[in-house]
Amino acid sequence: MLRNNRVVLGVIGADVHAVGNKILEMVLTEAGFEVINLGVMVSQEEFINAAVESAAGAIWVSSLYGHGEIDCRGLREKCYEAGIGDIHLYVGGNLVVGKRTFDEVEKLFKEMGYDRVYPPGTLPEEAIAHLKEDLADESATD
Amino acid sequence: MLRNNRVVLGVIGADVHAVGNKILEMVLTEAGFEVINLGVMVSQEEFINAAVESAAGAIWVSSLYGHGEIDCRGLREKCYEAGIGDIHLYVGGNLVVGKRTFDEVEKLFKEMGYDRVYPPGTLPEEAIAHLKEDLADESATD
Amino acid sequence: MEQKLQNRRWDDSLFVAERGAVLTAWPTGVGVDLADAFAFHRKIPESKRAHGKLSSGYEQGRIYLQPRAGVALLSEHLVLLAKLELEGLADFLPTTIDSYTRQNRYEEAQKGIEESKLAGRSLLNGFPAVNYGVANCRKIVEAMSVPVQVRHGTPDARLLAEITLAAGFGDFEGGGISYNIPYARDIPLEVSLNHWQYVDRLCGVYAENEIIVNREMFGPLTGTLVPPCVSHAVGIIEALLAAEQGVKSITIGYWQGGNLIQDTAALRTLARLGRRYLDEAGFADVLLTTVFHQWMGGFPQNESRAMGVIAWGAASAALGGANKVIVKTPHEALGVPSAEANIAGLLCTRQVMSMLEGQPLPPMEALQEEEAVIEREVDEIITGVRELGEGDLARGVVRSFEAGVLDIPFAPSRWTRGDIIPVRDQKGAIRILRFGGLPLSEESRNFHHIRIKQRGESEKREPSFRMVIDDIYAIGKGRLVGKPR
Amino acid sequence: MEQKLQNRRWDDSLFVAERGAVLTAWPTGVGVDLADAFAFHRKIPESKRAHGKLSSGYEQGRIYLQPRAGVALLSEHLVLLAKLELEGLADFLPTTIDSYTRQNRYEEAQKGIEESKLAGRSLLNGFPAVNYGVANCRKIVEAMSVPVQVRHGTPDARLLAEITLAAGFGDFEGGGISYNIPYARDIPLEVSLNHWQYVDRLCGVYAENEIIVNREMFGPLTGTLVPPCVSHAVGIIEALLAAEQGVKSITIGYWQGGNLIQDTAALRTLARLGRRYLDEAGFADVLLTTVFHQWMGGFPQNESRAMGVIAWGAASAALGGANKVIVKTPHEALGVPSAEANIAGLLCTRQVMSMLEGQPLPPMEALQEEEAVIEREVDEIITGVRELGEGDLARGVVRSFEAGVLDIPFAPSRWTRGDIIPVRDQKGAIRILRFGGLPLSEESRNFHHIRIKQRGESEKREPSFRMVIDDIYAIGKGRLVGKPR
Ligand code: B12
Ligand code: B12
Repeated sequence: MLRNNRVVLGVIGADVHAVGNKILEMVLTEAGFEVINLGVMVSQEEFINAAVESAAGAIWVSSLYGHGEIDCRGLREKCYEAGIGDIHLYVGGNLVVGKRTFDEVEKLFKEMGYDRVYPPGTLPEEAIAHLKEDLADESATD
Repeated sequence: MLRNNRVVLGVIGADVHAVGNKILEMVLTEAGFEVINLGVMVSQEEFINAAVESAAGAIWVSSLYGHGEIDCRGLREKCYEAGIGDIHLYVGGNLVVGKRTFDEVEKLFKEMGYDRVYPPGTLPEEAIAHLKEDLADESATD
Repeated sequence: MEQKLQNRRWDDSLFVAERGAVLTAWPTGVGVDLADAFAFHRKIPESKRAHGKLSSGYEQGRIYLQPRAGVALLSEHLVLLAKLELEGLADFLPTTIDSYTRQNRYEEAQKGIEESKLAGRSLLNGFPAVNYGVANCRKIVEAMSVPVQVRHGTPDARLLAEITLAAGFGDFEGGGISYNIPYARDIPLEVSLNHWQYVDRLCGVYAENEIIVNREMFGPLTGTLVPPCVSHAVGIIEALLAAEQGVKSITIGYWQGGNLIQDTAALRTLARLGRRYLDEAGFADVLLTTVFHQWMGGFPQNESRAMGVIAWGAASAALGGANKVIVKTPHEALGVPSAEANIAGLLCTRQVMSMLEGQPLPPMEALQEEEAVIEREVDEIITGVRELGEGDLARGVVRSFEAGVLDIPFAPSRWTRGDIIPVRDQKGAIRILRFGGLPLSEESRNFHHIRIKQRGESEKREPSFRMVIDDIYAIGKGRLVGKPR
Repeated sequence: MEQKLQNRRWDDSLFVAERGAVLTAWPTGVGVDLADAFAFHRKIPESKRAHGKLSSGYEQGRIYLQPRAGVALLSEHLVLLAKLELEGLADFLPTTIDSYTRQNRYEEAQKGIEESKLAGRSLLNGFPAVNYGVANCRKIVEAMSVPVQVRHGTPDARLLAEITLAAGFGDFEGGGISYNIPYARDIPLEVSLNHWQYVDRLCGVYAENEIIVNREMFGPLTGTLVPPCVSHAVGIIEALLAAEQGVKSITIGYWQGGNLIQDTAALRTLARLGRRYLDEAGFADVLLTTVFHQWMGGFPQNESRAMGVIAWGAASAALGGANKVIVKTPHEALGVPSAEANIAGLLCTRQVMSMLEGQPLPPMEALQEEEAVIEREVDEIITGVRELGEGDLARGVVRSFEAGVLDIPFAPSRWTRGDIIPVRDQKGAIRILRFGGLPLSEESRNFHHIRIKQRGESEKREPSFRMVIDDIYAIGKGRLVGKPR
């Protein structure tokens, strides 16, 4: 059993890639999560507010259009400020501009405070398995 | 004016690639050379005999199929033995097995005693210009 | 505040009044001077003018190739475009604009420029033309020897158009529908249509000064299973709206769906229908050309597979016929392509296109049927829009999106209902499973129904949203039609 | 010495007598033991048997992919094939034999192995199977999980067949015409036909022991502007000769000419005609499949362009229909491909083929016409061969090549007249400019004449050998039809 099955979902920044977002919502819902889908062009503040309001267990940030490196910076800090510093932060999509090795990208986003970072074309199922683990772990240590 | 306009032409070894050979014969002939075309599957001995017999100014060796590195070795030595040590030896085609840098290949064949070495896809016109130069030089130093 | 939306050529007074606000939205706006712009354009040699090149290509039956490309720093952008021209043999060059500029977030774009300078690589996904201003942008036009087009995705592109046109660009992509619904979330159509009337009117002003700027509509929309009748209707409506404002050269587009017969039928009907609608509306003097986009959906990650998708797009364009092709790259699934990846896409496309020169798909029944279907559907949709507009096409568009008479699947915008559900049939043609409010006749609906049913039967499953998702993933997984898992 | 050539199944006594000499031509020959070979074959799982896989693919309408590959050293060959299977997803694997072995120069092949060991890279253009012998070759068959075929170009492949078949290979390429005329200079057809009767008889013996070895004919011949009627006639004749010796599974081939309609027509008529001729000759029990070779002529050097050629070959195969495709690589113009280049070709092909699954070219007039032309021509040629043979097909072949009734352009062999001159028409279809001794009717000739004339007029030049040379260079320069310089 999961302690918390609420996930805030959205595409950050000025990014309008909507297809993956719609699919993520569907697949997360099918997997038993309650999804608060903010859609596209979501600001960091909107993510934080939604997560606080819903007391969500995780935030799933998508960034497809390349500006992820700029848009995603500082979200973890904002989580701390809002008192949800330990929320699970996942990020995925085409996170940086151009083709770069994923190791490099993963390092960059982990340093920004994201717990899990996914390369382009990740199938949702993979991350959902991690989410179940992460949220289950939590209940175990409670 | 060229002192010698006779060229011995052939595809060396067990190589049967005939198309380029037919075209080279045609283009050399059109450019005013007398072509002794030995066709495909030509042995080193056949090249030497034809060159001696016709007192040719140059031998054009083709190798397309990859065994050039084995087949072409020793031809210059045989030229010396036959008393035509200073004949112009050109070689072209797909000279080695696989894709290797042309610099490497050129060095290899120059060391074998070939005066001019051509990469895959060389258009005949380019080598004909060199041949005219080489055979003209000769008359100048005569 | 906003002037009431109508499909009528803007009064000069209105245009001039609005211009003031547009040009002061960001400091570089003051660099725009129309008289100077016209003078600059007049000195541009014919070979670099989009309209002229399109029109001669149109007559000779040539198919031009164009990549997408743009980076944050001008110096790098110049190097990039020069490579695409010289090594990639591009016939038209792009200047793709970054996403902050597209949302008029010039401050963030500025930050992107600064950070890119520091990082030594582009942190923006395009070239922030507004921030660079007229003089800098002119360097692009001057440095290249083929026409350069502005490609973006900007609901409010008034300032971008002012600056780039003044900088000598002669080709500008976008439209009030196609650069809103797929590219924005909250912007009402009244607003974007109005802003694009401004852009079109600006081009009209250029045209009245003998400078013909080509306007290209963004055919692919969301790039995700959009049925041809929908994108055709949108493109044709945008063309009519642009012509009304005095635009004299228009390109409408379509993207590779993947089924050869449907794609060929779509390309041929797009040209034919577009011409017919323009002529009927009294715009026989407008040059209408078509552009074909290679596969716009999710690409396979593997570069060799991506090259296969690209080449099949090239073949479809050659067999179907178009005036220009927008070329993808083997990096598509991964990130903004390097120059090398872009060149790879261009040369692969070039090779296939020239091998297929003179080999248009010959007449056949299957093609005739598909063409007739698309033509009927487009007519039905545009009739529906006109009815709702009660005599005004622009108003019709707004009301149609409200009613679902126009509707674009998978869009981020809340101004489209998103009620249509498209899905592929067994041969991979894009059909419609749920019609939402689309005003299609019984006959038209039946056609889709039958085709989708065939697939359902052959896959032994009820056509559903699951099937649609399988189709969305399909090309990435190496197929056109999504397999049941 | 040579037994008088006749198209009649060999007597056992003759076969046994000749076998002795064959197996002692090189030391490894003694390793061949038929009883042991049959036992080994019987243990091979169904999924690794070429005949079984071809026949189930045939029924399901699948198109298989197969690369070419072979290197001098066994250990490297195993690694190479494993990569092509696992990363390239090849359905059939090859073992391409080196050129010394093809000319029975086993000593030179041995030297090649030694030098390759020293150099640490392959100095041979293929795998010298004879030198390795039965036990080593079995390692290849054992290590892979898909069928492995022997691909070569050997006029006298008797020992190669004995060794590789005994090693468990179940698929063997070649024929007395297609592995002589394009692959040798001096070997008379009587000799090569006789040697290939031996190979076919050997397969017959296997078949009589319930081991069905597939025999594939080499359709592309010289890979240079060969008109479909010529290669079809050759392939069908080779199939008939093989069936006579007891072969039960035959693949005949055709290579991409580049014009979609001609290629589709050629693929469809190849299957139809081949079946008809086999049935009429009483071989209804022989499985007949077709193989399509991607572009076999000179390739462009640029790898992205090469990928375009490859993808267009893939599309043509899918639109036309075939049972197997032989895949080229982006290294084609440069040298024997690396594993990576081969994988690139395979994945690109795979992507296009599966995108086009279920999209065969629909019926149309242009296709019907082209099919009718090819069918008539092939019938005319085979009738001519039969007439010259006075009741014996093998004899007919020999006399036909003497008379030019069969003739292959651009071949190295002096046993073909080389009087045919092929050239492309305006749409890129391969037509015949000079017919030499080809027994084509007035009607057939006229068709070629008209098509070539159209091209001459449009290019404003007399069709000539210059035009042919332009066509030979064309693909390398990025076109299908050679432009006047
Ligand atoms: C379709 C598409 C579009 C459509 C989008 C329509 C729409 N509104 O949705 C249009 C044409 C409008 C478009 C526009 C643009 N696009 Co775009 N687009 C694509 C494309 C081809 C497919 C995206 C898609 O729908 N894929 C299918 C879905 C199902 O997959 P997905 O989006 O990847 O999402 C899945 C996974 O990534 C994962 N996932 C995503 N987020 C997360 C988060 C978490 C936590 C997890 C676990 C998983 C996860 O799960 C999702 C579901 O399976 C991609 C390239 C590609 N992938 O092939 C480019 C691409 C994303 N676009 C790109 C760009 C740059 C743009 C533009 C800026 C234009 C330009 N310069 O070319 C604009 C951006 C506009 C804007 N402001 O955002 C770039 C981004 C480059 C980079 N990162 O370096 C890409 C990669 C193309 C490229 N190589 O240049 N685009
Ligand atoms: C057609 C072809 C065949 C046909 C040949 C028919 C025939 N009998 O002529 C067939 C199918 C029979 C064939 C067989 C084989 N081929 Co082959 N073939 C080709 C192909 C596709 C085109 C060759 C051609 O005709 N080109 C057109 C002519 C006009 O160009 P050209 O031959 O290059 O010649 C021009 C220039 O090179 C230059 N030139 C040539 N010689 C010289 C010499 C001088 C002095 C100068 C100045 C210029 C010059 O001028 C010529 C005229 O423009 C090439 C790959 C390619 N190029 O795309 C492979 C290729 C040559 N073949 C190759 C191989 C390996 C073989 C085989 C061993 C089979 C195999 N393992 O795949 C057999 C060899 C049989 C044998 N014993 O020789 C390899 C060679 C590999 C290497 N060097 O690393 C190649 C490169 C393909 C590859 N990448 O694997 N082949």
